[in-house]
Amino acid sequence: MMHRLVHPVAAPFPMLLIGCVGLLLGWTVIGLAGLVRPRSVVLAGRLLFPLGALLGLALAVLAGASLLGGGIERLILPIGLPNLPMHLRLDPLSSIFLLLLGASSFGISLFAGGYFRVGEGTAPGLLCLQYHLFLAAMGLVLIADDAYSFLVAWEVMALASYFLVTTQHRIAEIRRAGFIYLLMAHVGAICLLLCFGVLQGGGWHFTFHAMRSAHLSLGWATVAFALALLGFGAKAGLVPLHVWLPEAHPAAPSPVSALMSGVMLKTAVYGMLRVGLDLLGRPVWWWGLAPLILGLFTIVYGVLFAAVQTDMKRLLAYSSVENIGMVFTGIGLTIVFAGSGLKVIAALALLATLYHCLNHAFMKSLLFLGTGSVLHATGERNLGRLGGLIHRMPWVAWLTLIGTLAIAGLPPLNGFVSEWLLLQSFLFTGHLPHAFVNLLIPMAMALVVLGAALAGYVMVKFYGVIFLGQPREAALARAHDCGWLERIGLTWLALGCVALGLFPLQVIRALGAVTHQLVGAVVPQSSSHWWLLAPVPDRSVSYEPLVFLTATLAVVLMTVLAVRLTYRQRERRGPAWDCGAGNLTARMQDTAEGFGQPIRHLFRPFFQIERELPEPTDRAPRYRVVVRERIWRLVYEPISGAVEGLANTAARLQQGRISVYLLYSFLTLLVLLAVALLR
Amino acid sequence: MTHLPLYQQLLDSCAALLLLLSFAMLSQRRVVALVNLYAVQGAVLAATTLLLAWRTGQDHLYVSAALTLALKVMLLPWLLHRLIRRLQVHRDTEPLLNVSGTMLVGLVIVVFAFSLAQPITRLASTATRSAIGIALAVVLLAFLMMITRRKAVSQVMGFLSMENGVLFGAMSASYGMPMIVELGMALDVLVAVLVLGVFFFQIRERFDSLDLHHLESLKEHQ
Amino acid sequence: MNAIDWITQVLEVVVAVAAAPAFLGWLNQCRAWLQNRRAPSLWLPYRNLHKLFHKEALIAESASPLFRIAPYVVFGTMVVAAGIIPSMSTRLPLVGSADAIALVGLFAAARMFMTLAAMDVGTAFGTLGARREMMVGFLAEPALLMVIFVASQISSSTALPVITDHLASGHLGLSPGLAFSAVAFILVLLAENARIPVDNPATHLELTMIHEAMLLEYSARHLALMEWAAQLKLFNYVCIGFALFLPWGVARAHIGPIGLAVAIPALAMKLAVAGAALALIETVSAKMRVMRIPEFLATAFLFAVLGLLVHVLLKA
Amino acid sequence: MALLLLLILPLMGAALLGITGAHRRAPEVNAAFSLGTLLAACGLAVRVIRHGDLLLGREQFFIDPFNVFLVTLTAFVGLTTALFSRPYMRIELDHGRLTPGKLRLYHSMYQLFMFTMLLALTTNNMGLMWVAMEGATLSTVLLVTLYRTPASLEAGWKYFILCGVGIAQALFGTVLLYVAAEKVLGSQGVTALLWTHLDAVKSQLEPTVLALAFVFLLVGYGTKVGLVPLHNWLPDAHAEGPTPISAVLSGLLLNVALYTVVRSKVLVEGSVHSQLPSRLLMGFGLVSVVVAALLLWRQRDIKRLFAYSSIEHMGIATFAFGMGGPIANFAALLHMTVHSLTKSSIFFTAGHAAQNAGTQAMDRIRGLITLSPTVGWGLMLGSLAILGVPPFGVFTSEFLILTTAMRTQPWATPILLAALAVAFAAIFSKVQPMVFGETTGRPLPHAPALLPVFTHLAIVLLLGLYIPHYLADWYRAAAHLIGG
Repeated sequence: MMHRLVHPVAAPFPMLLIGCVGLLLGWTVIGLAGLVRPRSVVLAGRLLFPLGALLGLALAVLAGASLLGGGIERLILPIGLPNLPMHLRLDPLSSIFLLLLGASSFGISLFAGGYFRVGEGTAPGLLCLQYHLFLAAMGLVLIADDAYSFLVAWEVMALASYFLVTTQHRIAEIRRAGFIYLLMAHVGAICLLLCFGVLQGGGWHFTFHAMRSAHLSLGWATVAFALALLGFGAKAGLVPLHVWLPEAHPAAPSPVSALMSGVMLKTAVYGMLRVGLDLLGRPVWWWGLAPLILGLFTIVYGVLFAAVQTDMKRLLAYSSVENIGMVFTGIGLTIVFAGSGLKVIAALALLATLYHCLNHAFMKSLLFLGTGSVLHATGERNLGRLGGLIHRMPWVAWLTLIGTLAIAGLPPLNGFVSEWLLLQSFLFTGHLPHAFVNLLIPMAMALVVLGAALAGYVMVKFYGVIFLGQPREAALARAHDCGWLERIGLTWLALGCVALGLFPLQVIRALGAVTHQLVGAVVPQSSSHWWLLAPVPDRSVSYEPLVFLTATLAVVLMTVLAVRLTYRQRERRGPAWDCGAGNLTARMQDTAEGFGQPIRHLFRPFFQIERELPEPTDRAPRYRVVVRERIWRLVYEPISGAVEGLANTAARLQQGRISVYLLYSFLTLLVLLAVALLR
Repeated sequence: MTHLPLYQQLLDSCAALLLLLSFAMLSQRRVVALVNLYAVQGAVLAATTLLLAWRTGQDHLYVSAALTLALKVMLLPWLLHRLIRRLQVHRDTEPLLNVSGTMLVGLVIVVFAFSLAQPITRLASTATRSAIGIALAVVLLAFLMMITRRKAVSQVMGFLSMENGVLFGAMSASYGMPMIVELGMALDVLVAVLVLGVFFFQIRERFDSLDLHHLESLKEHQ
Repeated sequence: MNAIDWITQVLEVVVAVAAAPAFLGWLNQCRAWLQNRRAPSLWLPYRNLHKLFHKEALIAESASPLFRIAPYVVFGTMVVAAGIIPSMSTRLPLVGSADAIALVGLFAAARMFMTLAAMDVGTAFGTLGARREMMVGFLAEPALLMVIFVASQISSSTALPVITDHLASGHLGLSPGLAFSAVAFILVLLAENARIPVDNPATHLELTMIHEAMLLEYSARHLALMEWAAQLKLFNYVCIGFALFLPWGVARAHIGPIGLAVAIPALAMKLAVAGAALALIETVSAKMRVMRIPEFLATAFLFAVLGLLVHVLLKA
Repeated sequence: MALLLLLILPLMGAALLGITGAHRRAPEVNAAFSLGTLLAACGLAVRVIRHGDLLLGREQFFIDPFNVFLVTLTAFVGLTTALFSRPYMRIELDHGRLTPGKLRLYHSMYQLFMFTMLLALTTNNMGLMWVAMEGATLSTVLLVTLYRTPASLEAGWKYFILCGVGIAQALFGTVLLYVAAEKVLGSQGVTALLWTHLDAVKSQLEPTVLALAFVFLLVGYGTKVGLVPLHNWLPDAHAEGPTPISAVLSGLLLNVALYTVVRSKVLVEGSVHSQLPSRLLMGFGLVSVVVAALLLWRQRDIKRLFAYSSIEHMGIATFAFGMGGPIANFAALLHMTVHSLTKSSIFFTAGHAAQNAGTQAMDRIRGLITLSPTVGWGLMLGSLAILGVPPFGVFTSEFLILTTAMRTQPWATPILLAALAVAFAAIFSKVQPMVFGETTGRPLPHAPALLPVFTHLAIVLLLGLYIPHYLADWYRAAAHLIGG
């Protein structure tokens, strides 16, 4: 079958792009409409959010059309700087991320329509504005084609999400989270500003088009790449720049956490791809080592911290860190391959990266929304006070299970596909002409699989402690399932996970345009079997989730039938076995801390652990363990200490005595006069 | 030096006198004496202006001289004396740097000012151009005085003396400034002194003294 | 794909499902002999299963549907896994749908369902077992993958039949990389199948058990399915070992009755030897403390990584 | 005519309010005069845009795009501040911090201050400019001490002495300029201080003298701009005076002072033919940005905090003027505009916030957004805007400045950016708890006039997204005048 690739030729009329801009404007208008009656839940929740969701769907459709068309559309709007009007561009890379934004925001917005209610800090109407501005800004980031528009959109995105994070600003912890978040976002944006400044390469044009054609020396190009890695890494949550992430995600309302984790982090990935593979032209292979190594470290770091968390949203946040690690590992591999001239394999690695982005958008949004429903139903984020919710909230529980299995990387769901692709691209590194990398790769691969396996551990902990077992608190008996809008949203995302898992081939075909754009190659497809996913033709490797699932389902059904038909036995309900000890209580179940224990034990150097152990004679023994990140002490505290020290030094300048101030003026005058005289 | 015409010698000696007065103000600790020295400085300035007016025949210099005389020799000293009497400040406390030290620094400053004035002197076409260095020195010495004083009143004297220096500079380098500017300057100085008067009373009312160490609470260094 | 391939496929699955209990029986027999005990019958596992299927099922009040689905899913995945592993032939229609990575994923899925089911009832033992099982899993799975990767690097494919084909083609001695990974594989096999020294299948002592703790709430047909699935898993692992390290005898390119005629006895032979070897290992080693298990598995993992490194080094 | 109105109106206002300033309706009169001034300024701006530069009043007044834009800005902020001060000063009166007599002084001096600023901007005579600048100090110094608290007296004293000394240096610089100019323009000294004439002959002026003159002018006017290390009066005066005065000091006086520095620079640069003026400006700018950013870290008083932020932003603008070139000058002008608008609106909200809490100590101002959402949002958005977060216009100018710096002064860019990051952390960590959280304050007796705040912020927002053509042309023309 021919893959439908059109070579990048500017379309005469940017119809799809105008459509996208219109939809982004539509989001803005919807947001502003929320201000008409800011306190009305009905207006925001029942009308505006679902409307926004529909726009999201429309955006996904447009983006999908653009992706299949494979063309490039450009548009210049007469706003922005006087010398630099707003350049917009819709190409396959933008399209795939717009698709991601539109499709996942459809589910999230629907959910949000049912989620937000009065009395939770910010008024619904204002939330509606912030939320839709956030969406529109993310969209604009993806289609911006000059540095100024990009940065404006980038920071509006940060700002809107900051306000969303601090919805419940009365809680000091949340304020702190918001502050760290915005600070990191700003520092990241500063890096990006520098990066674009380097990228323009002296031509002094800040359109991306000019940057593509700028000729940078290797040194400057490397600087630009490093700055991009810093700037986008800070947004994506690459260790050690991830510190805002586990603070901000739990602080935000769940639909916002879902958007931030599922979509916003991907805009950083988009930026990294845009700069690393598009604006910088053909990358140098050893650039890839930085994202590769950082990504690997991030995987392990994120998943380990996820494993020891006791707050369900923090756990998911660290899991996002891990997944971002996966994505950056993929980016690193792509660059290593592309820089070494191995285009097809680079395309494979890029495919894995993009696929993982798509997957993560769906599954992490699903999980965050699931925790949102749990939070609403129980008011509890602490894993130690949850449990047994599968009985009370079957919709949430079963839909979340899909997300859990998907993110644990189990076939036939979507998480597995991208991990599979990533591992496949690792296995190709034998081709690389660099001995050092060839040695690095086995270790890298080991870390990736270790991370993937640990993710399974984390997810069992997450799901098991929240939904399974017996409720750990009496109050959980009053928990209720989520409303219909929320159900639709969750179902949409779960369906996305399943579809991405079952039809990888179709997705990969659609992604062909992107890989062609970025690395100049597409992963060839088997032409005989539409259901066969074979990444490279000269290797007989394949994966067919549909067949695979069918086989498994068939076997399971046959087993069920066989058992039912052959052994028609009664069954009885009874209390769980108590080992004869009597009075088992729900609190005797293993806890989240317990689940963290082996990890804490095994990977002690990663953690900074504070433990409070009970004495043997305690009447009310209490066990408490707090796990902190060493990163704070190793990186951030020295920085803030240094600034503090400098500030104190600067403060010595100002002692309050006017004589001293006059002396400053005097000396300044004398020194400058001398300078002027001697010049 | 001996070939110089009389008026030139007179001007030079006026300039020297000004410098001397500056040093005197720098070392003087009694506030009343400071005001008197200031008045003398004004008088010398007025004399110089008059001399220049007579020599160059520029009418506006007569006006300027009259203005200086009225303002700096009569009005301001009178106002200041009144203030000092009402506020009962007579002596400054020990300056921050002792007198000999201050003088030494002043000497260095004079040398610096003279070397600085070289290019200006070369440029100026006036008869008094050699005095520019002195004007600069007067300004800088007044600056030094402000730095080393602890009483609000003496600081103000430094400020006024500095203004004199600038005016002398203008005289010696270019026979004064355009009239409109000079009028504006005079108005400003007058208003400044009035405002300062208000200030002194406010400060005294609040702190019972005009010592500047009361005014050191707004600062960054704790 | 012709009919014979399909027949082989079905045959392989059926043989695996049928022979798995027997293999466990054989292993237990060997162990008993080595320990100077009277050996139980080879068919004891079958009788056990039969007995369990006929009992009345007792389900905890706090159990959710997940608890009841899990045994079927676990059993089903193990059966599918048996269909993927080329134990008799390398020309299986189903193997195209899943390679070795998917196989590991399949095992992971089974483990996930098992642990979730164990947590479902909400007793201390269930969750304890689940946690320990996952602890084993997160180290064993990567180790297994790394083992597979060594082989797949040699044969440039992650599809098991291709690997087996390549390794069995004979122009290759046992490479050093493969030797390392063989050691790793045996360690993983012991851990994954709850054998001594990692777990003791014969005891229900709470403090040390892993696998049994998870099954504590199961009874009757559900327990039977779980047990059977465990036996299948052991069988599958052994077969993976054959595919990677002892590929000889598997019916390859010239599939037909002759190939199969060789392959089936060869498999039986290999199984007999493997059972005896496992029994020997279990007899000579002692059960280790739970917290030592990660070290044990980390060793396995490191061996596997070393194997890969050695392979890359020697190749380069 | 428009010019006459522009200058006469505030002067008349000062006189009238000097008599009736304590009247109940005095705030409205104040605003009305400001409105008149603004209209006159607009008229002037329209004329300049249509017909080009104007020389008026025997060449004593010169209007070109550079200063007419500042004139308009000054008149505009003058009006909005007058509007703001209407309820603000009433509340102060209610709280007993002011007496009617002081209010009279305030209103009268406010108009006088506007007059001096407009005079400094429109005059063609460097000497007159100096007079006006000194007048600006004199007219505000008593306003800084309006509350007569010890701290305000101290602040006023420092303001007076430091700026007075500074301005004396500027006078010496002006004298030197005159000396040099007289040589070229002839001894009929009437024209020798006129900027237009100086500009015409600047390349013939003696370089060394001009360099010395520039040093004096820079130190002199730079003191008023608040360049480190000459800045020490600034935080004190901003923090201790009444808020409307802080707003106009920060939003207007600093601009005008910078304007005078830039005018001087244009002359000197034309003569010196060296990098000296540029380097000095850049050096001062950079030092100001860095030191101010660091000192922001230690602030406890809300108005003091934003005073340091003003130093920082003046540093940025100075740095940009130092770099020169069409883009940097354009950006610097834009920066002056947006800083002026944003900072005054921040002071408006900060003033009300302090009234809400009854103190200027930041750790006692909490939960503004709950108590008075408009004040809270105004402060939050204003702070974000001043911190250079898009889509506000401050980002636009900073973007242009930083990108230019990357090209011409790559060494300075990391320093600037680091300082901006530090400033961000410092200001935002202090603003956020004030805006968010549980409230401790009490509501205000008079509804705050927040129209000025949001008008300013809306303009700043607009400038961040879209700079209208005529405005851009205007800036370009001004930038060209400065030497683009």
